[in-house]
Amino acid sequence: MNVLAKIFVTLKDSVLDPQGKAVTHALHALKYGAVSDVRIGKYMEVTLSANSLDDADRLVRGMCDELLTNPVIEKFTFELMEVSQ
Amino acid sequence: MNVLAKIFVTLKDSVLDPQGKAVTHALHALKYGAVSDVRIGKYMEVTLSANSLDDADRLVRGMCDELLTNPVIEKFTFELMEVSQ
Amino acid sequence: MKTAVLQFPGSNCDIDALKALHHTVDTMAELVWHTTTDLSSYDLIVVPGGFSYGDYLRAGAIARFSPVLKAVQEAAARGRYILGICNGFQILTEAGLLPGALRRNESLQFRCEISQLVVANGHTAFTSEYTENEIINIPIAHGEGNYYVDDETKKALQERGQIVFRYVSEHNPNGSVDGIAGVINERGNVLGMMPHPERAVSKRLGSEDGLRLFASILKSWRGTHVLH
Amino acid sequence: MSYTEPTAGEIKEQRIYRTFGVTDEEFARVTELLGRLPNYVEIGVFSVMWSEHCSYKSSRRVLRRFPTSGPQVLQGPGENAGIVDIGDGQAVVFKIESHNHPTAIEPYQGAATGVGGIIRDIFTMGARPVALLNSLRFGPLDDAHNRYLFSHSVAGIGGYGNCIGIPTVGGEVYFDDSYTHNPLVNAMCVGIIEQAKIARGSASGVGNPVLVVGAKTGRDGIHGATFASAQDPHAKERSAVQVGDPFMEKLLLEACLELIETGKVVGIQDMGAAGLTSSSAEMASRAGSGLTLDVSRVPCRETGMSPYEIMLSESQERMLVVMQKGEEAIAFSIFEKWGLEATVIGQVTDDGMLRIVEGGKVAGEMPVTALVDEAPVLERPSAVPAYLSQLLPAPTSLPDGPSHEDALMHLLAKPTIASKEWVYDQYDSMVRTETFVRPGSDAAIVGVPGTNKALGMVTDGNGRYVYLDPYAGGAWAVAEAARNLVCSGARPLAVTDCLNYGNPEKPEIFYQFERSADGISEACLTFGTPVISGNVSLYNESLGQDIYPTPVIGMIGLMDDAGMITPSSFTNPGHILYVLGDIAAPLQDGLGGSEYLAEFLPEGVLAYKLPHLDLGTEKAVQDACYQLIQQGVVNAAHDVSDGGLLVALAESAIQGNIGVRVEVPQEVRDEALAALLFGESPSRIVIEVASDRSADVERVAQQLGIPCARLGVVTDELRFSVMANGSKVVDMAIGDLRSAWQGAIASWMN
Ligand SMILES: Nc1ncnc2c1ncn2[C@@H]1O[C@H](COP(=O)(O)OP(=O)(O)O)[C@@H](O)[C@H]1O
Ligand SMILES: [Mg+2]
Repeated sequence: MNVLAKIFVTLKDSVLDPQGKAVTHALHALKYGAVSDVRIGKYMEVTLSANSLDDADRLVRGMCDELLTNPVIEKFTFELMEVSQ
Repeated sequence: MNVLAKIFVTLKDSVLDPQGKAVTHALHALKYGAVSDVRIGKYMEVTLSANSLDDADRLVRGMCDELLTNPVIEKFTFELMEVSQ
Repeated sequence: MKTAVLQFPGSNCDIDALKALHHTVDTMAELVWHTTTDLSSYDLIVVPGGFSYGDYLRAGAIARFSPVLKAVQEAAARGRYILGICNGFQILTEAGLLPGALRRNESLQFRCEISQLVVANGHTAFTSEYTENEIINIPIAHGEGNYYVDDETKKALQERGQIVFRYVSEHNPNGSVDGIAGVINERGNVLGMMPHPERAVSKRLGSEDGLRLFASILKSWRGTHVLH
Repeated sequence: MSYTEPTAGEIKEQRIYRTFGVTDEEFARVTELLGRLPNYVEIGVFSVMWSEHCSYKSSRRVLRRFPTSGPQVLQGPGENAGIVDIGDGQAVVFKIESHNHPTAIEPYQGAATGVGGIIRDIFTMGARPVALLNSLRFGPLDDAHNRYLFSHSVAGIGGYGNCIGIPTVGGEVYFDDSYTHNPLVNAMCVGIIEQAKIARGSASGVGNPVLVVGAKTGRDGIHGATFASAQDPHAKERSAVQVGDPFMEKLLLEACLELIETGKVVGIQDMGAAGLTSSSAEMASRAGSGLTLDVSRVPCRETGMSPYEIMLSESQERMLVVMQKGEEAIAFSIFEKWGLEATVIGQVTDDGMLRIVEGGKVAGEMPVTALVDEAPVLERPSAVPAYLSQLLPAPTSLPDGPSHEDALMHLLAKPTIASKEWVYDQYDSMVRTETFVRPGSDAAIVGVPGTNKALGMVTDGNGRYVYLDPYAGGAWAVAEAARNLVCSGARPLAVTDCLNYGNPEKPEIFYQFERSADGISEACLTFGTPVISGNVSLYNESLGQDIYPTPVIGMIGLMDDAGMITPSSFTNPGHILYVLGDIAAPLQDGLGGSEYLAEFLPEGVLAYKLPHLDLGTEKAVQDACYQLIQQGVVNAAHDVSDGGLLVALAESAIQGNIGVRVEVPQEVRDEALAALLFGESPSRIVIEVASDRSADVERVAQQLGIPCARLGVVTDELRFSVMANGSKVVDMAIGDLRSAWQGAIASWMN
């Protein structure tokens, strides 16, 4: 089966996010004073073939741990969905 | 109410994604030959206060158009959810 | 000719631009802080290189909301000369003063080297001292200089001579569409370029080819102003 | 606020202090100095102040041996950075620092924050940072993890320096298995200052306000300083890695320089390792004063931070400033202009105590002298490693060695020797428009604004050499740094050093440390280049395996006339090539320590003795080169180092895009030719001179009593040709050499 994984990577909460900070300031300077916090991370769409969603789960978790993120400063979540073709 | 907006920004399909290509290669070089495609974008979590989800929708769309994305090369989607506190 | 070199938080080629101007065209040039709202007394406005606001989010994205950008818009509308270098080019595209966008370099790496450029249009206010198709050496130093425009816009730019500089074809350092290194607006008074002419103003720095860009601007300005 | 911390009694009973790396004896000593049991904040503060990282407890005795004074020295070791006179009321400020352990676990941020930290050391002195250099060591590139560490470190170094707008102008990169689990990232920063405006890290004047300026404090890197010295690699990981914010630092840099310029600053110090704790204790110690700090006033990024966390946080891009009383408003307005915070958190006292209060409540109280002066100084046992006595005289060739052409091609394509373009093209080396010689030559040259002077700068070190002969290896690093400066036309001024070693608790490692420091000292005396600043990084080991002892020397030289800059690339066809120094030295020294052995006899490279270094000869060779350059005789100069004579000639020919035709000027047995061509005996410099200047070369060499040999000519034919004993031993196209050399690192990385 073909699976699309949507992976969301963010810095751990305790880690400084300079981009998020700069964007928060910028939004305040525009007219978005209602914003209290911005965290900026990475969004990845990975298409892969797998035997099952469980199998895909294992693969995606593996690639996040090994390559796509660094657990020292980042954390991740992901969603899987079957796609055609 | 307090709203968390999860915003996903990706390059338009017509715009090349060299980072996605590089990550695909790297995954293949590990043991992830099952991966056929990777697209890399940005993931932002914006916390804001709004009168309603509709209000939040309007605000978030506004900040994406104005600042958070560049329509010449990027597109975005977002999800909203009410959060406590 | 009176010149403003804008300073945003995070600009870092501002002083270099100022030095180059003093050295090349020896005119009145000064630094102007990003909170300024009136640029009406300046004939040339240089938006210098650097990392305004850390280049966070996208290069130039946050700086375009600085108060001074409104004044830049007004100056552009009045036909004053505006030169965006590197981060300045990124800011001008983000602000919509120039078409297109600058993406991350195709190599995904920052690239600093002396690059060879072809002067694709030698008849602008910024390039009249070059010969068309001349090859010049101007340094680049950027991580997001990969110019993008869609095909339709590219054709229009080509037809109207708005593509001013290209990297020599075998040495496109960043993956830019059509090797584009610098573009000008339709009216011909706003130029944006990734390479740094202010770094090519003496033999010691490895090239003097940037001198004539500043000289061109001065000459154009003289042509439209009565000399005392 | 609520946080539960162990009580003083629990800390003692459960020996909680041990988790901070404090030994039982040290704990007893703390108790004695306080006259009571320390509470949690206090033991935390002591643990970092007494850590290897802050107290230099293993290394302090050894560092005292360095020569640190000279007429040019305005500030030696002990401040944030050293300062050297360059005339006309100006001075150069510089220092090098390691960021090895953070880099091993998060290479981009680890390397980036290393650069950020060293930049702060320079501008705290009031100096404008004008250049960055770096010295890197990684495992071989055929391993994916090594490539990951290497590429991300380089990106991090560039990411920080490029953003803040300080050119990265030089450095070095070595690849060796020894660094596979323990890469080294050393960063050096150079600044220029007017002597009248030097600021210092001293907290004097009772009642003067103490301010925290810059970034907010978060829970980053708590105990980073402690864990940097931990033996267990997992313990190293426990300290959270900090994320750098170069944009914030750019603003901080401009704001601090503007503030110092007002003359209202009493003292200023960056918050590096051990953050508020070490900056406050050191500033008070230098002034012999005390400080009272209210941690509840420190602007925090996270909620609910305890005094312990605030004192130990290593959040980046912060400074501690003591202002003249009543002048705080100046700081507020300057920092506001730059969009930064400046907050008064306490004041200077005269009771010699570092007193930490939280609102009305005293959270900790310790004598400054106990924290700083009473820090343990260890007398580590030292023992000559057994391997040293087993080293054999080095061979002059290998039984089934490669042809000389093959050897040259292989060496040029070795990542350690190959062009480092892949690295330095990722660094903005030109911003500030004062970089007259960019990376790629022997030394970088950076102009002194507003004068005709220029500064030469290099980093140098070779861990394998030091392993094979700690004393000579240490001296060698200094000699090579000086030689690189001299080849570029600069006169060596002073040294900063970064001493990277394995576990000092092993007597053999401590011996390497001690002996190489002695070698450095002697060489510094020879070249008249005192040590004015530096940094020590110990416990560079992983899985029981120590790195090569790797002292890295950063050296600054002065050029009174930037017009005297000499390239390392050959320039003119028809010009003559000479070797200053004994071209035939490798016939005695053999191939010991060389890249040639590392490539063609990898299992034997640690079995043979290092070539002989004679500092007197080295100095004479350098003096000859320097004099000839000053007399306008030399068109190009390049020292013979990694890879030996042929590699040096090839590098200069490739970079000049020009041919050479040389002939070995004496009869050499065929079995010894490899040594002559590829041996790494020191004290040799290749120079290019116009044919009518030959007599000058011979005269100066004779005056200084050094050998000099005429080697051949530069040609306009793009070939590299070498004759020996009447026959051609190498004849290759420059283009082929170039592709081997230039593309080697890229071919691994892309
Ligand atoms: N990490 C680095 N960063 C910047 N420049 C570097 C780096 N590594 C090497 N270089 C530059 O490449 C050139 C060659 O370096 P190297 O082979 O170490 O020189 P040498 O053998 O003369 O000491 C030098 O100009 C050096 O500054
Ligand atoms: Mg050299």
